[in-house]
Amino acid sequence: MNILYFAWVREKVGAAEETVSPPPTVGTLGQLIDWLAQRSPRHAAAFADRKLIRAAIDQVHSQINASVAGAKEVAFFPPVTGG
Amino acid sequence: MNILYFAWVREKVGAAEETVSPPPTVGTLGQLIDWLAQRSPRHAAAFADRKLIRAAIDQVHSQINASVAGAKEVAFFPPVTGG
Amino acid sequence: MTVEIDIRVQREAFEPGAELTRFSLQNSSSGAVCTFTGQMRDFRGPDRATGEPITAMELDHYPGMAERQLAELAADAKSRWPLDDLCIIHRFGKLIPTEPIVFVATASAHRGDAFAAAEFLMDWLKTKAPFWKKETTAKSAEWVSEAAADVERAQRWAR
Amino acid sequence: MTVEIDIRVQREAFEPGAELTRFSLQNSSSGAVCTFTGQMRDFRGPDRATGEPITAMELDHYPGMAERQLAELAADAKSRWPLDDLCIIHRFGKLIPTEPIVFVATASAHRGDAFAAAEFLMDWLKTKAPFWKKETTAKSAEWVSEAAADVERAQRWAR
Repeated sequence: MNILYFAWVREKVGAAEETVSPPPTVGTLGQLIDWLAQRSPRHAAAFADRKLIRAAIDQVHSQINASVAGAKEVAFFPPVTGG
Repeated sequence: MNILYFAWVREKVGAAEETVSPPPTVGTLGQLIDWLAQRSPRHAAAFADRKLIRAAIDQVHSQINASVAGAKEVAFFPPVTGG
Repeated sequence: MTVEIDIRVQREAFEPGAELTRFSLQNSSSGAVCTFTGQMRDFRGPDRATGEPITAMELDHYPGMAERQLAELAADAKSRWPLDDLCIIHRFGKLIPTEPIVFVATASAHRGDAFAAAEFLMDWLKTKAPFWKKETTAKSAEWVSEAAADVERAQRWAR
Repeated sequence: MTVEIDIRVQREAFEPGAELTRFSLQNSSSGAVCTFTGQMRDFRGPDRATGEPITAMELDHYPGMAERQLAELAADAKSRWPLDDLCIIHRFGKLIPTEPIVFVATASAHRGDAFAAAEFLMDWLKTKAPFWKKETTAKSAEWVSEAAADVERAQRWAR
């Protein structure tokens, strides 16, 4: 599973992209965040305030309880501020 | 008093402009219309349907009961259709 | 920011893109720029499929009052929304189909204000500015009637 | 009328006036053309007088998803209003103050539809398109926070 980070989430994690293989217990976006947050102190810092985190599964905006089963690309980022 | 006509009001009257001296009994726009309508059959035809006539006194949109006392320029025209 | 409001009532054709270039350079520190261009329709009737082709148009106007009325609308818009600038261009005389008739541009710090002011200007202009369209088709030349929809839209801004 | 919707996510600067020229020629038989240009602000804070000058901006984006999201917004707009055409341009990368960031254009037979669709595109783009602004001032470089006003505006279009 390919994980992408954008904006300050990327800066806090210290990487734009990483490939991970979460265990079968990781079924939802929320569980994926819990699992990623344990990977390093930087990950923990990036995911510290969950209210500020938005996510997309395979390039589609997704809610915290969405299933990540079969997802190829999951992205985490702050609320968008374009336009 | 200078009278101006625009669009189909001008075409029906057959003139873009005329200078008139209405009698003192002509106090309002409505009375001015009544008086003008008697000037010729073309005037009568132009003012036949009062609901379709709009007016401006000295270049300001005005209602039928507005006073024309002291007016220098009174214009008659259909509802506007620009833009 | 400009002190003078740019209002033009003109016989000559204009190019909306060139106007936007000028307007946005002139207001480059405004976060939001909105424009509206009214182009001459090439049919009359409810839609192009069933409508009658229009070959030409004559736009009658009331010189003096037209400029004055547009200036009043512009001042009214500036009193309602915090605008950095605005521009109104309206043609008169003979037009051919697809030519731009009217152009409004608004510049503001916020897009909501830029959009609202541009829409307001168009709605009020449609019911207050002294211009009259006469459309020529293969069969006839007719003065355009007031559109009930325009009157309704304009009433949204009454206060 | 065009079949393909013109959506561009690009690093290069663009010129809104040139885009309007192209768009209005391409849709010359549409009666109504509306455009919105978002220009980079040169201050941060509530207003220019009290705000801090911005010297530069970096626009991060999610390549692939950005194009996809804008295409979805465009299709949504076309399903809500009878549009002849629309165009969306959004920049990413480094920008300097006063440069255009985003441009939308809509063409329709009626101005109400052109205005509404352009405003809808901007409102939804602001809360759905994956772009993130980082503003640099003399003191710091900070990621811009989500604006509550943008969230509220976007909710007007929920259905």
